Amino acid sequence: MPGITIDKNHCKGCELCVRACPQHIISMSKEITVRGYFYARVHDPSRCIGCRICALVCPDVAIEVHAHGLIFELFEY
Amino acid sequence: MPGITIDKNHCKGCELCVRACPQHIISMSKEITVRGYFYARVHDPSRCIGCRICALVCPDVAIEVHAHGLIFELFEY
Amino acid sequence: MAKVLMKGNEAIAEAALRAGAEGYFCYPITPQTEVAEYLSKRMPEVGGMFLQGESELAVANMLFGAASTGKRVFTTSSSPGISLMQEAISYMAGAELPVVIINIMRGGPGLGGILPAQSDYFQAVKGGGHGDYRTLVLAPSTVQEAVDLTMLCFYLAQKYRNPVMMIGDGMIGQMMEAVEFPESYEEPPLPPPDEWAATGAKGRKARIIKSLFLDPVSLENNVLILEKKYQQMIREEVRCESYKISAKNKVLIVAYGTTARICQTVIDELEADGVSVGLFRPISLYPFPEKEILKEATRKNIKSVLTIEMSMAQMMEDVERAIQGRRPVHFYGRTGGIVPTPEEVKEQVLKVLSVKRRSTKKKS
Amino acid sequence: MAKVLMKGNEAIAEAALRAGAEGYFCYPITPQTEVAEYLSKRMPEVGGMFLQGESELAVANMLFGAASTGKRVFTTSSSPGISLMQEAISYMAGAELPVVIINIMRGGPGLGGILPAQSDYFQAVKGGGHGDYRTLVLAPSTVQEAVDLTMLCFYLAQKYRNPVMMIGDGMIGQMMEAVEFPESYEEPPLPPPDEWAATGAKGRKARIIKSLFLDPVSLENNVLILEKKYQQMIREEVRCESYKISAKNKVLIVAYGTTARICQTVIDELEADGVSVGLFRPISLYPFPEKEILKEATRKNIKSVLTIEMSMAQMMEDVERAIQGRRPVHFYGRTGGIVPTPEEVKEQVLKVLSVKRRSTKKKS
Amino acid sequence: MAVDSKTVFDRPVTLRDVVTHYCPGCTHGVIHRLVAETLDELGLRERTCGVAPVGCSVLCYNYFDTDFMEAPHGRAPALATGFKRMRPDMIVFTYQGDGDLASIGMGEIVHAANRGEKFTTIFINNAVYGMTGGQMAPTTLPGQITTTCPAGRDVNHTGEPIRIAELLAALATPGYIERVAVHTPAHILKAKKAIRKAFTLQRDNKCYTLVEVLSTCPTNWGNTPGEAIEWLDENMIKYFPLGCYKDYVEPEGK
Amino acid sequence: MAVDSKTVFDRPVTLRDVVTHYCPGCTHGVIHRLVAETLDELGLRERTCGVAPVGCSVLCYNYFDTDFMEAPHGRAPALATGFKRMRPDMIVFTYQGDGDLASIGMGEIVHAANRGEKFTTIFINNAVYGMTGGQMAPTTLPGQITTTCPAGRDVNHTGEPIRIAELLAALATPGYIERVAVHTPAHILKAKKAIRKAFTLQRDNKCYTLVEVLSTCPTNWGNTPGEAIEWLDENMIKYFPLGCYKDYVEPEGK
Amino acid sequence: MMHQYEVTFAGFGGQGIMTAGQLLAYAGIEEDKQVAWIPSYGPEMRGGTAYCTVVISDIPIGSPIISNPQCACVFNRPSFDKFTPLVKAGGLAIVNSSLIDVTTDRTDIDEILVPANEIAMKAGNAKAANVAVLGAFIGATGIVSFDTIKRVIKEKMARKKSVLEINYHALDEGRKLALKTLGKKARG
Amino acid sequence: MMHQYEVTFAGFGGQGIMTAGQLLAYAGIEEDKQVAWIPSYGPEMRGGTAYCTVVISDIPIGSPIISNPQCACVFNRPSFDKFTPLVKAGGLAIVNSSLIDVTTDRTDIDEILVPANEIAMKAGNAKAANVAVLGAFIGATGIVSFDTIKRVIKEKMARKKSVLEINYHALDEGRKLALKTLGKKARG
Ligand SMILES: Cc1ncc(C[n+]2csc(CCOP(=O)(O)OP(=O)(O)O)c2C)c(N)n1
Ligand SMILES: Cc1ncc(C[n+]2csc(CCOP(=O)(O)OP(=O)(O)O)c2C)c(N)n1
Ligand code: SF4
Ligand code: SF4
Ligand code: SF4
Ligand code: SF4
Ligand code: SF4
Ligand code: SF4
Ligand SMILES: [Mg+2]
Ligand SMILES: [Mg+2]
Repeated sequence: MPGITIDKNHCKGCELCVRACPQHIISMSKEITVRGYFYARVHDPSRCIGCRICALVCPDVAIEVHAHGLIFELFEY
Repeated sequence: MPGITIDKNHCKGCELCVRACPQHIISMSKEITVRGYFYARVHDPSRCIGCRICALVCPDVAIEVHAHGLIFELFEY
Repeated sequence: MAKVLMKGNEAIAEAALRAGAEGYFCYPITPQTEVAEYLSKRMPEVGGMFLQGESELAVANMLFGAASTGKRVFTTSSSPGISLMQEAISYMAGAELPVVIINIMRGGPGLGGILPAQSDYFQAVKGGGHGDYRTLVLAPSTVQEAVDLTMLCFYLAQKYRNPVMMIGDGMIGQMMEAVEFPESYEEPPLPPPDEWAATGAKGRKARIIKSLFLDPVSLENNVLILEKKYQQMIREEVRCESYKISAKNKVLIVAYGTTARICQTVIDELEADGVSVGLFRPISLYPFPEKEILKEATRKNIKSVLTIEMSMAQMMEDVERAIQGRRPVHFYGRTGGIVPTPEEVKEQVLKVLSVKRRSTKKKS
Repeated sequence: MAKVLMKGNEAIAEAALRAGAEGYFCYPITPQTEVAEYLSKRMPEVGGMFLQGESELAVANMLFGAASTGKRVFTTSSSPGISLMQEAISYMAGAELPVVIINIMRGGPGLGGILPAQSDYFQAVKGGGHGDYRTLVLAPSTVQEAVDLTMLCFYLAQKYRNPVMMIGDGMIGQMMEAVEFPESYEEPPLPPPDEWAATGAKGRKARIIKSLFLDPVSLENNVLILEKKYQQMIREEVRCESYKISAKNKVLIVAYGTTARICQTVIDELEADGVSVGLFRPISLYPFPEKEILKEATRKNIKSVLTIEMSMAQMMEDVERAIQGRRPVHFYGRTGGIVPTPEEVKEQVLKVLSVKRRSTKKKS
Repeated sequence: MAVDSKTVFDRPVTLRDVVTHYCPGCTHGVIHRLVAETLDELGLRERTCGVAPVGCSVLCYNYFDTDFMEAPHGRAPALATGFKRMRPDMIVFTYQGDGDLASIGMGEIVHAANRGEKFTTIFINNAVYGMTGGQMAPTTLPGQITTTCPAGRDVNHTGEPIRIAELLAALATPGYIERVAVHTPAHILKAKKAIRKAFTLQRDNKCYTLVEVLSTCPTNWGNTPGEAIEWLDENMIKYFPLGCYKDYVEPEGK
Repeated sequence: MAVDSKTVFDRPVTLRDVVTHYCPGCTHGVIHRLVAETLDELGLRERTCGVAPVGCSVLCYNYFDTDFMEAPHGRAPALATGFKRMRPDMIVFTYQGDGDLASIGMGEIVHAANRGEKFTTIFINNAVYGMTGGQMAPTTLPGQITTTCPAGRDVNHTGEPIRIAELLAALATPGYIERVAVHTPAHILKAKKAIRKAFTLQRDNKCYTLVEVLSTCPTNWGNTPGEAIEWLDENMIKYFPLGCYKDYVEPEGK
Repeated sequence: MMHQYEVTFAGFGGQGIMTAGQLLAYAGIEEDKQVAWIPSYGPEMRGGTAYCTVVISDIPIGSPIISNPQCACVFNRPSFDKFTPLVKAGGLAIVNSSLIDVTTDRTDIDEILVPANEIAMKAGNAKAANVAVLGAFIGATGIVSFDTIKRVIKEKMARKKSVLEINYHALDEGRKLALKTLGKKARG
Repeated sequence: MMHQYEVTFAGFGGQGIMTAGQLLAYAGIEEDKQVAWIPSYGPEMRGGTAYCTVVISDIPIGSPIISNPQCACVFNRPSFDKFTPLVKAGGLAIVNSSLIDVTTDRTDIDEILVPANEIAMKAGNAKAANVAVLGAFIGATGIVSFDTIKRVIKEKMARKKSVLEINYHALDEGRKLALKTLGKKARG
């Protein structure tokens, strides 16, 4: 099962991943980071397809994507 | 009858007028100017057609062209 | 006019307009970009020309062209940008053009930082460009003075037909103080620009605005013409101010710009502690108030002179030269964007006082 | 090696190669273009890089990049071209890069002329760029010395990791004299460049070559690191020479470069006339031989110091500072491409001798 | 055997694990990652030297784990030239903003490109001077408001925006020049390809290479990161069409 | 009545009656005359200010009977910009060589052209640095020998010659840009037309105008004036095709 | 006899820090005092701390470098950490307790806790938090009069009636809180 | 006892002025003297006058500025007008009489008329005019030996035998003329 990890420390709350996720499973937390940002988190991890789109658009490289076994090769990267 | 005057004082002896005159009536004198150049002069003034080509190519604006009455409008200038 | 609260940069911009500036050419750089931003709105309102150039190099040369029309024009920049203007400044001095260049200095060398510094003293005062020329250099220490000197710059530029620089540190540009603009702006009479500017060869001989003199006799002659103006500046344009200078002073502080204000605070505090210290503040850095400093420094009770700068002993050299070995000259400076606090300056004064006699060279 | 007759410019070019220069970046300008022309042939022969850049501004920045590799690189130019390099020089000083910059000075300001001058003294010695930095400055007075100092420049640049300038006037560049190149070139050991250069982050941490320090404490710290080097230069790199300095001297002449040679002739002639005059010739202009001048100038019999320049009293300021008011300091200079003749200098010496005591400021 | 968990997207080695100073949503960060990934993939990190500009990316030397030089404003191409000429075996890239490259550094970029210097330029076009607080850039769009054109850029006063890819493509010296964007995943993928191609051509010592990247500046455009992406898509691409403007062609007989 | 003798070709009033310092056969002189004639014909002399470059034509202020400024090397377009912005009612032209304009002054010319500054540039392309004694220029032809490329220009080392007309024509701002030559009478006539068109457009406040003129440098090319003309014809025109690269188009609704 | 008063306003960018200082400076001018407003323009990371210092004085202002102000108005935690320790002994800290959940352990200064964000929200606009703190500051120190600051707010900031009301309200809440904390009686 | 000798060569560009001076300077070095060759690189109009000065000395050379040389070798009329008056009293002028149809009216210097162009033509190459004058100069002054100058000509200028012969010939003609004019006996 694919999944992502968002590094709260790097996240600046730009919401670009939220906009981009085709599964609409990322949203912003109500909490603030030490740097004063609301950070992104996955509210429905089970629906993640591991497409890596969120990671691609994240300007702060805050997102890591994992896959188990065969991964969905949406694009060559 | 058309004709030209070459100002010996301006002439630097580049021979561009000599090369350009369609009537081949300009040549270089054997004398040297105060600036140390052999200067151009017309050796057969009677054949001048007043075409102004010599004056056009002279980089030192040493040539004046005169015409009498109707002049031969080789080109609009 | 009533007092208004203004940022130094904006006050300078407004003062230039009041002094009749009709053209402003600029390139953004911290900490002076507010001048450009302010004038991008205001210049068109007064029918003047605002143009952001492609670089400071281009801007300085645009000034060259613009000043050749006889109109009042200026630019503002900060340290690295001013370095890029050196060739053009040398040219404009050689061609005797009246331009005003304002440097809101930041820490260097290189890209350095953006905080206040005074480390472009040498560049401004000795001339960073090539050849024998000088720029008249003024240094304000308050926003109000920045206004007054900006206006004066435009007058002096015309009077001497020479580039005039004002150097303020980032603090002057960024802080807000109350300023008052004169109701109306008046100047002593000046030769009308159409006596020398390029205005078209109509009914007169064509004019050439240039610094090229291939014949060395002519070139030397041009330099001597400039030199004559510089000698006149030395006679007529020395400006300085003193603070609590008295017969009781044991130490004379020399400082300009923001540093001088800090020293005032120090002097007040020391006075309260019973230590008498005077401040000599050069306002014109070129011409440098040599005689005036010498006079104040050689008062009977003065033991030492202490130069305070936000740079590494640059003005210090001129102070030493002025003092001619007649008093020990000490130096204390911070640099790279650090503004010295009154506390540390005070400490230096006390240190200088506790030391009997030091070499004039040693940096305290 | 046998003596060869060489033009100063070509001798400088050859000397640079002998000192291990592997990269030369240039832009043509009279009176130094022969360096470029010579190296356009010779550099490829020795496997080095010759590149004509698009401008002096670009060239100075190419040097910046080239020096960052740790290799020995240099440029040559003349006055206006050097003005265009000021920003980059400030950056390279800030980033501690070893580069050699040679200025074959011509008359200024502006486009000026192309004949010999020394009017870029201030620019070279005080620093024409922004911020607190210095360049080490050497000034040869013969073609042979131009060779020797060029080679020294490369060593000093590496030793201090700082821009080093050599300033010669057009005369040095254009005249031919006999020169001898050392059979083999040796230098004291230096830290290997791969300890600091950008050579790729293989097996070590990545290196950053920069002058930006946004935090003012770091920036001040960088300036203090530089200052430490400059203090070391002051201790170790003062170079000067004297000619016929003796207890009998009534006047001490201070002059450098071509001017110093002229003064030698004057001194010889005056000696023949029974007038004893000594010459002090600074070879390093920064660090300036302050102590040395003071010592020579305060010999008992010396009445006056006379500074001779091909510029308007620029070095004069450093001489005055060095002398600390202990002798009157006179000045005589020609400028704009005029090289003073021995006759006129002689006249000045006699004039100075006939005047009892003059203000230190008056230009004679 | 259990199915292993595999990381399929991670921070490239060449990109240091530090928080950048860029504003939230600024796509400078995306471009950094693409460059770093490329250096990883091509194995070039250890022999690369970057050249930082003056602009918001002035501190990029803190983010890339390669040697770096910090250039005077606009002069990165000259530094890169000097460096690469002395060390042709190394990989050199400049990372420059539009103020840096297209305004003050115009002379240097045109000449470096024209000499065919064998380094790579990553050119970040965000239509504004980011670092100094949003002044007009040569690439500012007609009508776009900035702090030095408060009434919007008037092309009668300051001319049309400069299209760098098109301009440099007009030079005869061989080179590779492409314009890309990084505002959507699909564009990011294309941008990555272009950047990889540029570095590959450099590695193979072929030609000068430049990738112009349309990038956002939410802070100075005065919008949110999401709005900035839309603004770029709707306005910038129209004026700065994406695509390859000059492709490297192997000389005949080589 | 006798037939009157009439002078049909004479020195233009705007060209002072002095002997120039140019070498014999150098076509700088021809170009001077064309500019002077144009100013005469359009009646602009009294409200013109020229900008002299650094180059062989540095002294051109001695030849034109108009006001003049002498610019730092390469910066004439910046001076012209400053001047014209303050005095839009005057006519301003820069006269620049290829070293001046295409090398050191690249940034200034691109930006002046791109801002649409309403002055005229007469750009003299003679494929060499004339004044300093024949060094390589950005326009030096491949294989051409100069004192700084003694083995001939190697395009692998210094790139292809820069074609200024083509390069500037790639800018979007309206302008008029034409390349002409002055080595034959016919070319001279065309050159005159282009120069006249440029000044006319300026007079009518239309756009930036530049005429690139291919010119000879017998001294540094190392040939006679006649040979120089042939060399230009055979070599330069091939590389620098003549013609109009950008024509001014009246904006619609104007 | 008061000669000179220095106060630093500090917080995140966007919290109206600079404006608060400027309003105070304007008020100083209105009352014919010498003023200086000194911003931080240093290398802030975006989202970092911004601050400004206002000096109000009866005599010309010397050093614009204020190492130890008499008062610090801190709007967020980093500012609290940085500036509260710098306050002169006998001085004052005004703390935005909406975002700062600690209090100073200094015993040599006064501390006023102002839930500025809440006050602003209640007044009708989150942006008025800075004015709430300003109200507390003026209430506590009386450096300028409330009449003056109200006039300045009207002239420089809030020409719209509704906005003005909100700000006046926030100002007053701040003032009251300060007086209560310090046990003073409300003036004007 | 000769310490230092200065000679100026002057003429149109293209007359081999600079080369003549350089050959002499090389010869000086060969004979272990101190030499300096100082060109004019001033703002010449093309076709104007070019000149160089050579200083040959037993001791290190001071000023490279020679206002009054001991000898002027002038190749054209403008040079004659400019330099003959500058020659030191007791000095020498060598005048290319092929192009200069006047003679000096100074009585305090010697004058040698050398029809250099004709000599060169006769020797076989118009370009050798400079060497003819050089020959006259060395013949008249003996500053360097003919052996040396011949070796230098061979090394630096004329590797081809035929060219060498022409130059040697011109050199010798110049020398003879000088000796004849000054009434000296031919050496080496
Ligand atoms: C010589 C010089 N001029 C000006 C500056 C100020 N400056 C710093 S960054 C910058 C503009 C940067 O804009 P851009 O290149 O577009 O980069 P961005 O910040 O948009 O990424 C300027 C003008 C400087 N540091 N040096
Ligand atoms: C800053 C600066 N760099 C270099 C020079 C020297 N310089 C004078 S003219 C010239 C080249 C001129 O060539 P070009 O522009 O092609 O004109 P041309 O002489 O061929 O007509 C150069 C490099 C200078 N005067 N100033
Ligand atoms: S990997 Fe794809 S599906 Fe999963 S969170 Fe990211 S964008 Fe959404
Ligand atoms: S894109 Fe990255 S920085 Fe932006 S909200 Fe998502 S995780 Fe955070
Ligand atoms: S006018 Fe024509 S025909 Fe007459 S001389 Fe000139 S070129 Fe020859
Ligand atoms: S073209 Fe002019 S300068 Fe040349 S030879 Fe003829 S008249 Fe003389
Ligand atoms: S100012 Fe603009 S370009 Fe700079 S970091 Fe912020 S968003 Fe990015
Ligand atoms: S050097 Fe060339 S360009 Fe210059 S005047 Fe002579 S021929 Fe003309
Ligand atoms: Mg940008
Ligand atoms: Mg040219």
